[in-house]
Order: sequence, then structure tokens, then C-alpha cells
Amino acid sequence: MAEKMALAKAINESLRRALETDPKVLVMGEDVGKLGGVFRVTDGLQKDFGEERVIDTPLAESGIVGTAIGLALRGYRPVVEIQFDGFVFPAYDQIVTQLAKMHARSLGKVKMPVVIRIPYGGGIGAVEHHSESPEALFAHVAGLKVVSPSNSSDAYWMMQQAIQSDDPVIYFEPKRRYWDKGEVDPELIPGPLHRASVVREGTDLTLAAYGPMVKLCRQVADAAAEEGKSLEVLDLRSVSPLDFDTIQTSVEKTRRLVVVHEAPVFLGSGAEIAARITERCFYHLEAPVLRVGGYHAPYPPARLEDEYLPGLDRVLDAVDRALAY
Amino acid sequence: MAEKMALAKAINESLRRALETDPKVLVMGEDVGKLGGVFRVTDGLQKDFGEERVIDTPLAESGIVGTAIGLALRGYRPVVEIQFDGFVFPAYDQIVTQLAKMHARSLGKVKMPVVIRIPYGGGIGAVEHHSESPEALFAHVAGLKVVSPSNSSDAYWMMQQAIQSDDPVIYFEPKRRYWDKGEVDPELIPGPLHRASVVREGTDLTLAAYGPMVKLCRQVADAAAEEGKSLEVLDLRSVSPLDFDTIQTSVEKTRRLVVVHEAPVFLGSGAEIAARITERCFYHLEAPVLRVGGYHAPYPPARLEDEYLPGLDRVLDAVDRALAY
Amino acid sequence: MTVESSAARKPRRSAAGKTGTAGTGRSTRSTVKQGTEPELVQLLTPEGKRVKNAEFDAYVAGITPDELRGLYRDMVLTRRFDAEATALQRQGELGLWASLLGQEAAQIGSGRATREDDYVFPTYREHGVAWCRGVDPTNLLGMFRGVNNGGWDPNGNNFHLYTIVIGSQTLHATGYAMGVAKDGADSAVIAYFGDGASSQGDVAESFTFSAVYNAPVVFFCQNNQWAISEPTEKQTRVPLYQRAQGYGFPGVRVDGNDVLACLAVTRWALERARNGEGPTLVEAFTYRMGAHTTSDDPTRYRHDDERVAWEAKDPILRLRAYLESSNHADEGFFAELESESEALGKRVREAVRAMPDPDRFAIFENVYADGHALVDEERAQFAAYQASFADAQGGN
Amino acid sequence: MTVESSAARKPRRSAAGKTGTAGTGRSTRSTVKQGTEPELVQLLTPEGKRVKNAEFDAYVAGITPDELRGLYRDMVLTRRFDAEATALQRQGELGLWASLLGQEAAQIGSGRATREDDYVFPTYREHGVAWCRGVDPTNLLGMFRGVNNGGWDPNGNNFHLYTIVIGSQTLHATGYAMGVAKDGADSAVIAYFGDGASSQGDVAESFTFSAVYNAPVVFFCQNNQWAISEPTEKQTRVPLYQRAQGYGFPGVRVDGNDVLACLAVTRWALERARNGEGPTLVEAFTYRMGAHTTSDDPTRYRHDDERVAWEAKDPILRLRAYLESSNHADEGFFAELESESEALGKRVREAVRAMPDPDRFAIFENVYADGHALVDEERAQFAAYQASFADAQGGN
Ligand SMILES: Cc1ncc(C[n+]2csc(CCOP(=O)(O)OP(=O)(O)O)c2C)c(N)n1
Ligand SMILES: Cc1ncc(C[n+]2csc(CCOP(=O)(O)OP(=O)(O)O)c2C)c(N)n1
Ligand SMILES: [Mg+2]
Ligand SMILES: [Mg+2]
Repeated sequence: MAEKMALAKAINESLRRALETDPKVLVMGEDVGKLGGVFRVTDGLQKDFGEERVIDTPLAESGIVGTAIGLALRGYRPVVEIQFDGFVFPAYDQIVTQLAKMHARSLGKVKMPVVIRIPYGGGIGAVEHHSESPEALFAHVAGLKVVSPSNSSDAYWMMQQAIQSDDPVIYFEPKRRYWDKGEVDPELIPGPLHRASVVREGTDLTLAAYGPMVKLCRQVADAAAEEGKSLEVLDLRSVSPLDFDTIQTSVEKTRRLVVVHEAPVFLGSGAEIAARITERCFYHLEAPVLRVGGYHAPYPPARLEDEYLPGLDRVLDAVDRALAY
Repeated sequence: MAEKMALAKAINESLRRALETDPKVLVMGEDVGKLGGVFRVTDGLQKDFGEERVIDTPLAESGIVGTAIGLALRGYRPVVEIQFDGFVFPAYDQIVTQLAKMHARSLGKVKMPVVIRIPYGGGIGAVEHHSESPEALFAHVAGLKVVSPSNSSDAYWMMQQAIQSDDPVIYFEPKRRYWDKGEVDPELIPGPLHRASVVREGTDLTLAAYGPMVKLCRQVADAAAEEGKSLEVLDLRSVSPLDFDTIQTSVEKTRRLVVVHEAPVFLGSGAEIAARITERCFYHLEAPVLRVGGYHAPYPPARLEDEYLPGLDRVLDAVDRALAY
Repeated sequence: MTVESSAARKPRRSAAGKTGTAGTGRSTRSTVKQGTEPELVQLLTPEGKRVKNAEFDAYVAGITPDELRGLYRDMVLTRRFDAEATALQRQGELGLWASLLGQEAAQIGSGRATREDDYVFPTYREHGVAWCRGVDPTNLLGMFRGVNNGGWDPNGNNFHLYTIVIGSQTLHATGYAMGVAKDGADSAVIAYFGDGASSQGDVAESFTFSAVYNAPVVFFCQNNQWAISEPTEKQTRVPLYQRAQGYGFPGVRVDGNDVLACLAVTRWALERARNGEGPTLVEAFTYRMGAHTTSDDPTRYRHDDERVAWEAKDPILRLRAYLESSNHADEGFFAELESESEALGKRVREAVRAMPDPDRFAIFENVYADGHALVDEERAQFAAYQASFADAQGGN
Repeated sequence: MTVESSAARKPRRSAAGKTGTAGTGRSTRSTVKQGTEPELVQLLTPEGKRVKNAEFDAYVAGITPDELRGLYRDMVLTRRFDAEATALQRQGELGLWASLLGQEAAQIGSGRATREDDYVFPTYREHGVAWCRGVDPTNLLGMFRGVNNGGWDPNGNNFHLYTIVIGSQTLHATGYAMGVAKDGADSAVIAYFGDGASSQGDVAESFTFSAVYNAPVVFFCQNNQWAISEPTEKQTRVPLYQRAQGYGFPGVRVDGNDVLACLAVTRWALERARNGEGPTLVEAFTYRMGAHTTSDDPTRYRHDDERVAWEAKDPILRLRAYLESSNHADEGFFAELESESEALGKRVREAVRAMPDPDRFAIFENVYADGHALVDEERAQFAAYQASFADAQGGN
């Protein structure tokens, strides 16, 4: 029975379903209990599943991830919340040197079914450290999988799949889309977690994005359509692995690619997409792959974020530049 | 008076000079004192400058960098040693959220002249966490500068410049080249810290590398020359900023580029170079920018590192592939 | 203390209540006493009665009526400033505000204990300490308005920027203090942090570094009972001031709603630092009367009874009662303060509303001190892009 | 204790010796005693005399001569294995070795205290504990030879992989113990770490988490006096076992060269865990007789006198003296053990030499449990690249 719900609610429902169906699933993090998280994503879960399953932790991210690793070794499947993007770094060591490597280090003997939820990105007028997009810092690290849904249905299903995965998954939640509503069909049979999807077909140029930027790219495609340009929009959904096959197929058709993300362009995921797609589609590309993203600067104060973040005009500008080749 | 010395010794001499000339310079880290560091890079410094200037710290990397920030706020210029590449992650939070941002956060009121020395890379048959190349994880972060010398002279002079810089500099030391000898002329007037240098001229293809891979690329160029191919070799020296101008100039001439680094290819610095140079040289490139680097896998046990690391044959293979376009 | 029953404190299996009872205090074993809350250092009761304290009276022995009124004034104006900021957030002038309501005594007492050449490392809630340091309160609002990430020169008042990443600043303070010691200066450093922050590894590392280097730093923990929605029991099962002992330096719990006690204890701790006796931990036992920030809704996780109970210990009423009963302040003083308070509110309101948005090119400023080619390139691209609109508009 | 004079311990300014003297033990203040080393829990003197201990005797009361000989055998074989590994490194068969020489009693005593269903989280030096857990010692050598990064199934013997990043495993142990408690199991967890590791934020966070959740975990710190070249004074200015107190659980210092005391104290601590009394810190006071690893050169930072002094406290000689004086072991036992020891050495030598290099495709194995498109792609490229050589060779 499909139901319309906000993206945050879809994650909430997905966590609820996981807690219901698998007694090994745990939810843990700062303020995930009574408060239900600062974005209410875990709202009501502690009330219904108790403090043993939905755990308010001490204020220490390394400790949260480190103990989640231990719980996973004991057979649990922890879903960890990091309160904001900028607060994941105290846990970075545990994520990079332990969580990511445990399976390989043990020659496959132990599994690390840990999901790390990170509300990320800007556009909500927040103070420092609350608007960042650090996904490249995780995608570069082997052993991690990195995903980001753009809509309620994906949020729901990708969370189910992330929890079911025996690999650690960094699940980036597009916080500025938390309140966007979309259909969620709990009976759906979802496609593979790491498969990109073509959310709009087009012929002149491909726009590739994930998470919060997918909605923007749809708007860009609408605007471009009014000018008679046909843009194809890809929702990449996964940053590690990247679904290069889907991008390649699209680019072989459109011959032009613009990648959009909020993260800084320099060494952002767009760099890898540009490099690899150029290699794969060297004779197809009519223009270099262009990238629109954040600048090489700390995320600015809220009153400047609209200048910093990719917006309709900046993406259209890149589209024009790509089409001008 | 130029003198031939090992790369490690060149850094040692450079630190000594800095300690001598600026009373605000401090050297700090684990085992940097009596032991002189596990690679002897700080050998003799504590003996000559005392425990107040050359400081053995508690075993806590976040503490080391965090207190270095405090010392910098007090007017000191700390040069911090992280013992091995794989042990920088406990300090990652302090580096990314504090060190990198303090200057911007204070609207320029405070400076962060902190150098973080990290012996990095593989090829020395070490155990886990002792052979990694995490430079992309720092270069993606605005506010940091990232450099890596390839030879004794650069090691000496780039350290002088890093210490003199009012910005935080992550100074990656190519540990497998520590024992390679080269001329160091303490009277030299060095070029800019972030300028790449053309270490071998060529016409058919450009090889770009930094740190430990420069020597390899020279060898590749030698081998290719025997087959009648003329390769230009760039020593990038700096990963943030990257000197795209020098790369562009070279590629406009050779029309082909292969980037080599030990770090995993996926989202490694080569991705950014490929993306940006393709944009800058779209009509010059005869082949896509190819990249040779580590695989998307944890650094393997020592007995497999030769398979994992870029070697002569793998780079030559990439050269051949690029030339075949 | 808190209304939340905490499962985490119950031993999970059979031995409820046994925890820590095995110890005998022998020298080979460190043991733990539990169950009873320790006494606080208190110089003023909640009713405003001055009580004697053999150890700490000396640190406020010479205090004059003028100084007492000064402390009162500080607290009143700080509270007023804070209320104004909360209101400005409601009006949309600020994006967020982190109120210090209830913590005025902890902040004014400790802040007034510092000397001009001391250095302060705050969290994001130390508006009262900033006040004591002479930072213009309107400067504090820039980051909450979203026009900057920290709007004052830390070296102007030896008051570091607000730090949002929990616990980080305790290491900066320790490093700074190491530098003070290296310089042979006799100033001291004070690092603020919360009960929640006590769990962060960085705070523990700052204890280790400061102890090993005997750094002249005071760790001032405002235990306001809550870290957003989590009561202190989620961070520790023993009183926080005891944490210091295991690192080799003293810890004290002070009544954080007693400005006189906070002043005395902080003076003592700073004096230790100046005298080369190294670090001290002060736990100021206080209460966050309001929400965590204006984004927070405390009704979701705590009963209002708790706040009401703490209202009886209000730091301002307490000092007022003492000032009045001891005839240290008259009607005129309170009336004058009231109008000063009004004036401050007005000034803050006007200053905030007048605060201009930053220039868009500020994005690229101060990323580096010595410049960076990529920033230059992106700034130029940005300028060209902006110019293209101007051109377009010009053309129309 | 150490030969290095430590400037860090000297108060930097006037107050030498004053540190911690301000405390009066009042309940508002935690204070620190310094200067005198605390007593150790000791059941066997360095000369091998059994001494009484009111508190801990009970934990080894029923120990049989057979078990005592077993402990001795464990220590001798562990030392032999360790010496063999050191020799194999010298011969180039291993890339590195981290010797446990001198720490046999701490490891065998604590390791033998664990029950089969307990879970152990080691550092990289717990060869003796591995032995007690039944891990084939040759398996430990894989990572030091460079054929893998951890060569055994952690769940095979409830003995986790060696962890090189200092301190990380204490959090894994705590999480695992939280899981044990959730499961309602009565097993316990033991986390090993070193004196150096005590400074890491992760270790502090593991103390916090285990205390808050009352997790059944024993923190077993082998204070071997050195963290590579740094003496313990660079990590703490008070004995490490005291660290626990500030987190709300007991800490004990035990003679780490006394296998009986280590057995007793660890049994006590594990029993606390099983009984739902939560975490305990055990500091085993011992000595790293050798270099940090085969790459290290301790002559650069410590005098040999120190090692010589500690030789008098050798854990193996001590138990041998006791076994002999109490007639618990005869010549035959020692002779037999000698040849068992020889056999072990031979077996290890042969096993290491026979250890094959890993298949080159192992690089791509186990990066993920559920596969990853990029790994598949790179594996395929690698295979094609390898095949090109085969082709080229075939062609010649
Ligand atoms: C590293 C990190 N994690 C999480 C947060 C989000 N956060 C902001 S304030 C806060 C609670 C802090 O509690 P406490 O230390 O007691 O200080 P208080 O807010 O009560 O003054 C949290 C979890 C953060 N700012 N930094
Ligand atoms: C995070 C981290 N930093 C640095 C190192 C390098 N290192 C390896 S062992 C060691 C000293 C450890 O000392 P201790 O904890 O006392 O254990 P011990 O070696 O004495 O058994 C250091 C600094 C590391 N492995 N991990
Ligand atoms: Mg608090
Ligand atoms: Mg040690």
C-alpha cells in the first residue's frame, strides 16, 4: 500500500521495519532515544523497541562507531547515527582503519554489517559544521560503501538494503530534503542498491547527481526544456561503488556530461566520474565533463550558502558551457 | 656548499636549521626525542635543542595536533610528526575541523603555521597501516596545503618553506626514498613551494607524479627511451594546490598524460588531474588521461605489495595504452 | 536529579548495587564510592545566605560591595543579552541561539576570576564569559545570524572563538598553556566544556597532555545536567569532578549557581596554574534552564518539574537576596541596572538588525593566509560568473 | 624506575613538589597522592616465595600442582616461541617481530583466567594470551611475515585479530561486551592494551562507554614501562590503575611478573564482569625486556641497567623457584618441557618456512563481503594485465 511520506519519515519507517524483522538490528547514537534525533528520524523507536535496541550513547563518535564494531563482532547489526556531517571526523579513525578493513583483515572471517547514517549537505541555514558533504572522504576508502538517496522511496529501500548488507555502508541523508514527500511502497521489489537510475530521459546532455542535488537537476532539466534542450538526469544513488555503466550508457547517447554535487569540486566524486567516463567514452564526448559543486573553501556562513551551493543558474551555466563545445 | 645526503637526513638538517633560526619552531611527536623518530628523521635534535623544543608527546595523535594548534595560537610554529601514514586518522578531526578552518573561522585573525610530517607510502615490506598514501583525504579539504618531496634537495627546501608558511602544511615524506641520496645546497634560492618541476623533458607523453613515484617515472622514461619513446616527467611536488599550469603546458606539447601515484586510483589525486586537465586541454589530448595507482582494496600484506604498487611494467603498460590512441 | 530513569545505570545482571563495593581502599586498588551525591563548594545558599568555607573563603575574602554588585550586574546583563538573542532568533534575525539561561553564575564567577593576560577557550555557550572578557556581545551574534563563523579577534580579549565540535578546544587550551609555560609567563588558561563533552576522547587527551606537561590550565566543566536530550548519566556513573583524579590532578565540584563560589574556586584553580601546580578540573554543578538551542524542544525528554525545582536555585535571585539582606545594594542600584539592561537590549537589537550580509566574495577570503592557486582560480571563475549576470542585466 | 630524567614531571615554575598537596580529601574535591609507588598485588615474590594476600588468595586457592606446572609450561613455551620468532626475523623469514619477552606472566596469568566463552581483544604483542586461547602460534606469524594482515578466525578461539592502531580494540571489546550483556550471557570480555595506549582517546571512551552501560569487560593494561622509546612518565603522572576511578569502576595494580597474582586478579575482575558488576581496570606492572620490535634499538633511549634490574624479577625463574621449593615439579618435568620446547621451535621454524606467499589475486579478495563493482573491474583489469605477460612469454 503505497503511502506518501517525508523522506525523514521514510527512513524512520525503514528503521522500524528493520527493528521489527531482525532482533539483531540496533539503532544507536546521540539523542536518538526520547528526542528521536535532532531531525526526528528515530522518532518513537525507543518508545517501541526499548533502550536495549535504541540506544542513547555518550557524546563520543569514535566510541559510537568503535562499540558498533564490537557489537557487529557479537552478531548485531548496528545502525549508527552521526548527528551532523561535520561531527563524523572523531569517528573517522575507527571507520577507516577498523570498520573498513575488518573483513579483509580477517580474510573474510568476520563481517561488518554496520550502517552509519549521516545527515549531510547544506541549504538549511545552519551554523558551522552542520552543512558539509564529506562523501568523497569515505568513497576513497576501500571497504566502505557509500550511498545517498534522493527521495522517500529510495530512502526507505536503500536503508533496508544497507542494513541487510554485510558490508559497512555510509548512508548519507540529504537533510535539506528530509521534509520532501514522496510515495513509499513497502511491497516494492527494489533494484540493486548500487545501481543508478535514469530519472528523466534526454538526448542533449546528461546531468548526474545524487542525494540533495537530484531535485535540483530535475529543475534544471525543466528549465532547459523550456529553452528546447533535452537533458537526461541520472540519480546515481551510490557513490561507492559508482555505477559507471549507467553513466556510460547515458553519455554514449548524449555525448555530454555535467556532474553536480554539493561537495567541493576539487577531488570530489565528480573528479572520479569525469576521469573514468572520459576514459570510457573518449570518442563519444563532445565536451569535457564539467563539474558543478562547492568551492575549495570551508562551508561558508549561512548567509552565503546560496552563493556556495550549486543552484539552478550555476548548473544551467555549466550546461550551456558544455553545449557550447 | 652543496652536500650529498639521504632524503631523511635532508629533512633532519632542514629541521635543525629551522630550530636554529626561529626560536618559535618546535618539533613534537611520538619518539622524536632520544630515539630520533623511528626513521631517525629527528635524530640528535632533542640533544641539541632540549626537551622544551623537541618534545616527546603522549601516544595520542589527536592530542598532538590539538595541542599543536594551541601552541600555534600562542605564537609557536610546531612541526608535528605522525609516526606512520596509517596513524594520522585519530588526528583527522583536529586537522579537518580545527586546523584547516581556524584561519577562515577567525576571518584571518589567527594563523596556523603548523607542519604535519607524515612518512607515507609502501615498498618497505611493513605490516598493516605502515604503507598507506592518504594524501587525497587531505587535499580534498580546504584550508590545508599538501606537499610531498621526491628528492633530498626538495625535502630540505620544501620543509623550510612549509615551516615558514602561515598555513597548515601536510608534508608527506616518501619513506621508501628516505635512504636515497641527493645534493642539498643550503645556499640555494628555491622556487615556489607549490610549483611543479619538469624533471625530464620529452615530446610524446607526459608522466606526472610526486613523492616516491617520481623516481619510478624517471626509470619508466629511461626504459621508454630505449624503445624510442620520448617521455616528459613532471614532479608535481604539491598535491594541494596542484600546479595545473605546468601540467597543462606539458600536455599541450605532448598531448598525452599518465598520472602515477601509490594511492588508490579511485578518487585519488589523479582523478582531479585527469578531470581538470581534460577540461583545460580538451582539444589537445589525443588520449584520455590514464592513471596508474593502488587498487580499491586495503593496502595488502607485504608479500603482495609489489603487485599492488605501480611498478615499471604497469606504468609502461599505461604509457603504451595512451600512445595507442 | 533527572527525571529520566536510566537503564544504563542498572547493572544488567544480578549484582544491582554491588558496583564498586569490592574496594577496600588499599593502595593497590582504586575504588569508587557511589550513590551519594558529593557536597558542593557553596558560599551562598540558594536563599542567599553566606556560608563559611574554610578552604575557599580566602579567595573572596577581600571582595567589596562594589565588586559584588558588579557580579550581579554582569549576571543580569548577560541574562538580558541572552533573552534578547533568543527573541531575535524567534523574529528570524538569528538562525539559531544557544541560551545560557541558568548558567550565569558559573560563567560570571569563573570569567571574573580570570586575569587580562589569561586566555579563555569557550564552547558555543559562554556568552557570560565573553562578557567578562570584554568581548562586545553583538560580536557573538554573527555566527548565529550566519554572517560569519566567528566574529571577533581571539587575541583582542584573549577569548578564543566559539568551538562547536564538542571537546576540541580543550586540546587547544592545553597546547596554549604549554606555550605559556614555555614562555615562562605566569598567566593561565581556562577551557570550558560541558557534561556531554566529558565523554569525548579529546577531553581525555587534554587531561593527559596537561598532566604530563604540567600545563597551567583550568578545565571548567559546566555540568548543566543535559547534553541536548541526554542526562549526565549517559556520560558517567560517578560525579564528573572525580575524573581528574585518575589523571593526577585535583577536581572540585562547585555550586554552579553560586557566583561567589564559582569565583573563589576558579581563582584557586587559576592560582594553582600560575604557581606551576598544573591543571585542575572544576565541575560547576548547574542547570540548563532553557532548551539546548532554539532548535530544541526539551518537553520531549524532560519534565518541567525539574526546571521548576532548579528555579529555586536561580543564580541571580540568590545574589540579589544576599545583596539586599546585607544592604550592599539599594533600590536605586536595581532600578539603574534595569534601565542599563533595557539599553543593552536595544543596542543588541539594533546592532543585529544593522548587521550586513557578508560580501559574496568572502567565501574565498581567508581560506589560506598565504594564498592558494585553486582558490584564486575559483574566485576568478566566480567573479566572471557573477559578471555574466551583470552583463546580462546590462544588456537587457 | 626509568633512567630517563623527565622534565615533563617537573612543575615548570615555582611549585616543585606542591602538585596535589592542596587536597584535603573532602568530598567536594578529588585529590591525588603522588611520589610513592603503590604496592602491587603479589602472590609470589621475585624469589619465588608464596606470600599471603587476604583479598586475592581465594582466587587461586584451589590451584593444583598440575595447574601450576601448566602455567610454567605455558610461559616457557611462549618464551620459546617468541625467541624463535625473533630468530626467524633475523633470518629474514619475518619482516618484523614484536617480542613479549618479560611479559609472559602477565599474559599467561590473565589468559588462563579466561573461560572458553570469554572473548579476548589483543594488541599485537599478546602471543602468550593467544597461546592460552588455543590459537596455533604459527598463525600469529602470518602478518609478521607479510602474507596476511591477520591469519586466524577470531571466532575460532574467541580471540580477536591483532590490532595495530593503538587503543582501537578497547572500543571493540566494549561493544562486544555490550552485546554479551544484551544477550544475557554470563561470559566476559578482556581487552589488552599498553601503557602508551592509555593516552589514546579511544581508551578513555571505552572506559566511558563500559561504565555507562556497565559492560562486562576487563581492561588489562600491560604497563611494560615503555611505549617504544617513551617511559610511562610521558603518558601519566600517576599510576595507571588509578585512571579507572574517575570513570566509576575499580582499578588494581598487580605484579605483572607474578603469574599467580595475574591469574588471581584477572579471575576476580572477570568474575565481577560475569556478576554484572561492570568493567575493571587491571594494570599489570611488568617490563619489556627486549626491544619494542625487531626494528627498534633500545640502546638509544634506555640504559641496560634497567633491564638487568628487571631480570631479577623474571616471571619464569620466579615460578620455577616456587615449583622447586614446593616440590611441585621434578627434574623430569623440566627436562621433558625442554624437549617439548625444542619441538615447538622446530615446528614453528618449519611452518614459517613452508608458509606460501599469497596468491596475487588475494589483493582483491574480501575487500567486501557482498562484492563491489569497482573491485570486480580492477580485478578483471589486473587479470588481463597479468595475462598479457603470460601471452608475451608464450609468444617468445
Ligand atoms: C563532535 C560533536 N558531536 C556532536 C555535536 C552535536 N552537539 C552539539 S551540542 C551537543 C551536546 C553538548 O552537551 P554538553 O557538552 O553537555 O554541553 P551543553 O550543550 O549542555 O552546554 C551535541 C551532541 C557536536 N557539536 N560535536
Ligand atoms: C594510533 C597509533 N599511533 C602510533 C602507533 C605506532 N606505535 C606502535 S606501538 C607504539 C607504542 C605502544 O606502546 P604501548 O601501548 O605501551 O604498548 P607496547 O608496545 O609497550 O606493548 C607506537 C607509538 C600505532 N601503532 N598506532
Ligand atoms: Mg550539558
Ligand atoms: Mg608499553
